[in-house]
Amino acid sequence: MDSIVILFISGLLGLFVGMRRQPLSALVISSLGLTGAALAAYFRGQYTSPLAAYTAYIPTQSAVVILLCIVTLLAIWGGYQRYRQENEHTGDYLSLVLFSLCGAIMMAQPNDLMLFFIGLEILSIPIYVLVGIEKGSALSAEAAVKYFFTGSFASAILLFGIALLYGATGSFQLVEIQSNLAIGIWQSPMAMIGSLFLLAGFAFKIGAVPFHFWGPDVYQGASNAVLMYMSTVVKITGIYAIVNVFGQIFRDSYFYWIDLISLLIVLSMFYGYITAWKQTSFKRLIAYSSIANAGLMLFALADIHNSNIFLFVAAYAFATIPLVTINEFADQNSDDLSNWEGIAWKNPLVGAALVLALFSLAGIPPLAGFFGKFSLLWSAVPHIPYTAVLALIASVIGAFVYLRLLMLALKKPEVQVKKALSAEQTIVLLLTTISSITALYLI
Amino acid sequence: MQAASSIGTSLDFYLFVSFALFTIGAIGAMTRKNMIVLLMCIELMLNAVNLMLVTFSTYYGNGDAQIFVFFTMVVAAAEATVGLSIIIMAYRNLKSIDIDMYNQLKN
Amino acid sequence: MALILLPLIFSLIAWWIPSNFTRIFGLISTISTLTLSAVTVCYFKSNEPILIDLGLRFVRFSIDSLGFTMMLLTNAVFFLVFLSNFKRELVHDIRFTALALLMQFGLLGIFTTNTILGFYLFWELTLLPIFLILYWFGNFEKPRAILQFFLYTLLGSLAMLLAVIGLMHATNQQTYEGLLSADLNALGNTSTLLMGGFLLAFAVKIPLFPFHTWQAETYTKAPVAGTMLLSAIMLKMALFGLLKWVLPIFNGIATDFWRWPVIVLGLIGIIYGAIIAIRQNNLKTLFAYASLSHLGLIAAALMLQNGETNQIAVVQIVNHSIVSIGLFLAAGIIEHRIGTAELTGLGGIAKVAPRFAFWFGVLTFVSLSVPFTAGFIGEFFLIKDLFAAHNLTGILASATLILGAVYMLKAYQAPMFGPTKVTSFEDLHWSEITVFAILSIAAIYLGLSPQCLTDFVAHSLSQPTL
Amino acid sequence: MAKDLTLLFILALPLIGFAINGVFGKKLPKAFVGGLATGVVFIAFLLATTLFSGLHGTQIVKLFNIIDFDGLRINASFQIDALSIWMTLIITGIGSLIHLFSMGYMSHDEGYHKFFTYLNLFIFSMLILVLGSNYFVLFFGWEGVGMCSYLLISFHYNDAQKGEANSLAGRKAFIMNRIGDVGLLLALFMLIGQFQTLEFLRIGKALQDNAVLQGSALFFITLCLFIAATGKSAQIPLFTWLPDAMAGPTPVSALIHAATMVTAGIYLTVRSNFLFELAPATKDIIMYIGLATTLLAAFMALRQNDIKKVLAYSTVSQLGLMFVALGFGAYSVALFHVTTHAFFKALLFLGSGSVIHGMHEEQDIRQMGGLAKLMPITHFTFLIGTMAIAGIPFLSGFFSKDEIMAQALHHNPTIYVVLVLAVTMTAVYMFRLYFLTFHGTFRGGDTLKSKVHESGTSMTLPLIVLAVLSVFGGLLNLPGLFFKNAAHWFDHYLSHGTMGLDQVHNAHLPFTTSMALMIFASTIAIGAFAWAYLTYSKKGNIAKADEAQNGWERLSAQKLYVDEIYNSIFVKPLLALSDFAGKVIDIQMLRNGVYALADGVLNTANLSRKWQTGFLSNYLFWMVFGLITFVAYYILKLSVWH
Repeated sequence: MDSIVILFISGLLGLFVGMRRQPLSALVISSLGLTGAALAAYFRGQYTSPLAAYTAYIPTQSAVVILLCIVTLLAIWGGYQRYRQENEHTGDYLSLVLFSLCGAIMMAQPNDLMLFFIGLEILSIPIYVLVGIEKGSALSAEAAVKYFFTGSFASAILLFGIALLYGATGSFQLVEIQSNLAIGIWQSPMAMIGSLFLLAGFAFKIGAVPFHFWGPDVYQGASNAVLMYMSTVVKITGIYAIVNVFGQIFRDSYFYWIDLISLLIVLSMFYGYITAWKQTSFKRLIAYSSIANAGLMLFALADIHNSNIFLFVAAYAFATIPLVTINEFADQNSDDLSNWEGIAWKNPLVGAALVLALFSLAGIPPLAGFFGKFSLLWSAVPHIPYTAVLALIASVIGAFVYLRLLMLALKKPEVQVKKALSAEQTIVLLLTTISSITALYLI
Repeated sequence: MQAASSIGTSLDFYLFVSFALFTIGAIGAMTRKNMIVLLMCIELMLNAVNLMLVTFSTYYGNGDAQIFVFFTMVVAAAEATVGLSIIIMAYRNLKSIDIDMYNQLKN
Repeated sequence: MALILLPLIFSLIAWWIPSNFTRIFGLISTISTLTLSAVTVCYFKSNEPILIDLGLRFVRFSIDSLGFTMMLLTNAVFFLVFLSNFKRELVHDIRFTALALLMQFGLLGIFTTNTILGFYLFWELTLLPIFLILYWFGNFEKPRAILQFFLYTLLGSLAMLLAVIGLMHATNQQTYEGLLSADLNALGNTSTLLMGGFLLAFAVKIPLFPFHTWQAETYTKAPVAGTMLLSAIMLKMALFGLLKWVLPIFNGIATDFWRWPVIVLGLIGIIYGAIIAIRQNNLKTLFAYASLSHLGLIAAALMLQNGETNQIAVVQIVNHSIVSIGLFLAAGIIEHRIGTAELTGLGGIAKVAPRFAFWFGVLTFVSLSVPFTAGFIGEFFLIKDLFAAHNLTGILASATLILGAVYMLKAYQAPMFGPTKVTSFEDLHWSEITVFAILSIAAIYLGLSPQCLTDFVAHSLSQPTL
Repeated sequence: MAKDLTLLFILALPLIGFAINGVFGKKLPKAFVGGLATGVVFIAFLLATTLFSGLHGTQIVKLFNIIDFDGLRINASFQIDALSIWMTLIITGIGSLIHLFSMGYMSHDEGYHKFFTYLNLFIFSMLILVLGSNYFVLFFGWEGVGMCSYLLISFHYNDAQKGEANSLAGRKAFIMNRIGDVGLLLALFMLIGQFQTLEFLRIGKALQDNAVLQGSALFFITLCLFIAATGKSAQIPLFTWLPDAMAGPTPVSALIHAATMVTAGIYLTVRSNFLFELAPATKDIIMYIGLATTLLAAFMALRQNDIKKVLAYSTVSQLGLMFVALGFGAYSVALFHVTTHAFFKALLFLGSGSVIHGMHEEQDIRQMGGLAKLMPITHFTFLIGTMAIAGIPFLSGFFSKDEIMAQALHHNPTIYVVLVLAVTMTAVYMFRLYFLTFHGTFRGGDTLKSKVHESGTSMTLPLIVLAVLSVFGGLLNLPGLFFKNAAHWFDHYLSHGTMGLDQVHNAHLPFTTSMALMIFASTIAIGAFAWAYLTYSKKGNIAKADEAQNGWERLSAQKLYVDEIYNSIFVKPLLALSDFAGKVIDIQMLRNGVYALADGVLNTANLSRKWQTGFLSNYLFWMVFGLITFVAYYILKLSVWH
């Protein structure tokens, strides 16, 4: 709760400072806000908070909050360069991010569907705006339109599911719903169909096939900064929410929906990776890779009683952010893959970060990505082994995609032109690189 | 769950109406090209949900759902504002509100 | 512990070494690793493995005599690779040095780790550097060829990952001893499937017959050093895994199920590789198929799960490392000095480079497994045991002797003797001569008294015979 | 000196020579190199004689342990008995002579030290072969001599015009030998399977205590052993390498391809007599193969015009003769012929070497003639050798060959008849060779004639020694009809000191028969002599040019086209198969198959991207579609499970 408040306040401050056209100070403020939120989450319960009473309503784990804050911080810094130059919307941008982060924290691990829905909207609505934040560009506008309509459509569906659940159980409290369902009502079609509507809504949020269509278009239309934020925070929140809701409410009807999950997994991974192969736009490539990774994340539902998704999402975020940052570094205004040719040679740090990030996404040990994948499969294999087999085959294709990008980036150019990273980018790359290595301590 | 109160038997009727509304909204959203109409369709869907929530709340006789309805309305309003502004911005760029004009982003 | 971590440390240091000291650094670091392990082996008692616990959850190390052998082999191979490339551009490149050392670390990890997950981790860890080495220093005109190598390996190792997870779930064990004690026959067909997962990974690496198509192309296009590393030590990972992990652990239903399929594939590989090698025009391709043939023999023999066969198999593994280093070095020298390894463009080198002719000849005979060389002992006993298993297998396997003579003599005579096409050829550099000499001495020593090695590894190979 | 130490010295000396010459040879003066190489072999010979004199029974010298498994233990151990020592004497004795000869012959060769290094290495491996006390050590030597023979045949690999041919000949020899080796290998495996040991004595012991053998094991073992023998001893079907092996320097042909290595097959058979005795079927096979070989080879020799080729085929033929004897189980007889053959064939080869040396590398006898006056010593010794091999009475060849004929007659008269034919041909082509070379007029042109000279002492001395041996070699094993007490000395010597040979006893013919045989044989020989003298010396007609040959002559000159047949049956198909496997199966089917698979998977991307149309309404539609699918699935599942 404290975290949310801190974020909200710093968001407001950022807004005002932004009006004063002081991008740097806006950055500082929001960074401070994020850090403060993270710290508040870290020290939760070790100090007497004035809001302690309300904390019960938003029981999001500290770890998740911290993860979200750090990821957002990295995303902001990684994409900050452009906003520093033409400081039109810096303040708006930053504060919108912070606001939607509040929503993310609210919805990540809900215990009440009402708060969850509100959190969801608080998360989404700012992003609709963020996507369309480039006034001049038609692509940005189109992306915003598409995202807005699909998004609100999805939230309507989700809402309908909530309503049906309420109809079946007469409560929004996850605990009560679970207990009510547990006493046998869960076989009532209404509850089940409600759960399916929820599933559809979640699938949209994390962008699993066939609810993924908004992904590539919106990612391409959005700026690198927003892309970073969307592709990480939204997914993380979405997967956490689905794990919580399904883990709490529908654990008894596991048998009915697990096959659907497997279907989503297989579809998403194969479709995502295969389609990524032919992309010429980096952002679309990242979008498809994120679709495939959404499929992987869904493995967390295979073993709902102890699903450990944290490692994977962290690894995924820490691998995606540097890539997008490097895309920003390559060329701010275009996302054509041709910019990536031989980019590793422009700057050693970029090279290192790139290699590690891509191998981490491909899931090669000893990088973080592998351990994430391993922890997921570890709990999944006993429950849905054949899905796991298919998933691994798909991830071979995925490795192809990433290696293609890697080979493109490592291609030695005739003339080596050095190019300096901006300070924030350097920090981001360093942090992500280190973190993707230090996953070793998990061995 | 306590027993059904006043509207007990006609519960199904309300449900049917709201479901119908929802379906109409969904189909409209899928078929219509005008963005304003699209927005309206989505509003319709949300309101269908509202109706259902209210129905259930009366059925169970507890007020949670009705509170939820208010929230939903607020959310819907917010969405409408954001949506409209987005539409306007889009219109500035493409001089059209026909949704099919907006397909430069594709593979 | 330093035994294992030393290469990693070096590979990290390497990035900060100025480029004109690079090759010295590579040499020094490999030498020091080698000497360290050589010194330790003196204090090593083969019946009490060295235990190393870094307090990690999934990875623990336990160096038994087999592991120690492979470790020495690895260090020696890397030392020789660096020494033999001392005159090349390659070792001036910091990236190669660092990656190679990283790879060395991975290999040492594989050979010494005590947990199945650790085995997988290091297995994959070696993949990263070799991929970069191949990509940066190889001359693959199409990325497809190198991706093919990667596809194969990755497919295999992911199958292994599943098998590892399944194994750990099924047995609730992760250490070698634990898995040995676990009774997998209780799992029935599941154990067969799990073993299949491992075998797929190994079959790609060894490589066995239908999974070998990456080999020839990769060997031909890779830089010589990369090819040496691949064939001399990386392919041994699979044999080692077969020998140390899979066969003892799955002993029972699973091995009974897989034995003959693998043996048959191995035999096909032996004959198929040899026959193809006869007509290859590129020296490196020829040697690639030759090693397909040689390794098929070892793999087939391992499946017999006979303690003594395994001891000899170790001898043959070492021998194959010696041979492949030597031959690929020779091929590389030719390629490097003349610019082509195509036999049609070569001939009469022996006139202009007598020293090279001599040493290449020695290595050729070593690979022909003439008496007084390790290969003689190795092939003799491996084929003997295959023959004992089934006459036909023995007879087919012994075809490798004849066909081997055919293609090896061709590979030696065509460039060395034959019509004079090469008029100027810079004779061997001292570093290269040293390498050749070391190899030959090692081969001959092993050929005269293999007992020292077989006794050394015997303890860790005391597995249930059939 | 203790026996085992002596033995070790015998083995070590050639190795030392090999090491020193191999390492420092290039620096050292030629005289020293040659002297050292010759010296070590000669000392080895002297040591061998001491062993020979002090020989009683069988003694095993264990050097060290090669491999030690509880199933099987193999030692590097050596065996001193009549057979091995006898072979040692031949190898070192003839070997030292030929070393001596080479010092002169190779004097102008730049690879002088290399040559002697290889020769010593060969002597070493050959000694290992004959002295080994088990089949494994024997196999060591077996492969070793193969390697050396390869090295020495292709010794002149960088000769201007013949270089490639030389190296190819070496390759052919090595591969053919390898085929034989595989036979030996399999035999060893089967022996291990049967006896769990490879020691000659143990196996022989086990057989004497009539150990039970499974089924036809013995037949297959002996058969494989014989296959090995055919490889080394150039019998049908593996004989084609020996004539090509003449590409090597002549001393090599004398040492390896006449005196020692090619007799390894006979040694192997004699050594394993206890096995062969129990496998009559194999013995028959041996006998018939030997017969065919001796006949065909003799026929091929009739019209060869290369002086060394004639000798090569005669070697093959003589070896065939020995195998016939082995087929009859007359081991000592075969070995006796090995001995005498070693004498006179070495003599002949060295003589031809001297001729070639004098003729400046000219080998075609059509270019020779009338050399008798130009190189008298060579001529004289060569004549003796020819007479010996042709079976002129009371020379060594006469006795040894006669023994074999006697065995043949005793066992199977028809075989005897065929042998007579072969022997006649032998006499004919040998005398043809002799007269064409040394008599008549010189046909090489005057320029060459002026340069022809007799060879130096280092070359003539061995000739003389060998000539003496060829004359008196027969005394070793006189037939029973002369001095009774000295008769069959060799049989007794061998049979008393060698495992298993004391079991077998050669048939002895009654006095009259053997007398008749000898007379008949000598008449054949002398007849052939006379005929050849008339045809080639008196009428002075010479060998025709290749074109002029009529049917059978061409057939003989072209070696019955065996090489061509082998080429089309084995070599070409193998190469074709290799091409097919390499290009079609491996690349087109497997590799491109993998590529096709990968591309196929990845190209579905072209399909899957079409799904992303860019139209919002489609997106919404697919979302609803997914939702409906969910519901439909749920209903389905519900209806299935309830």
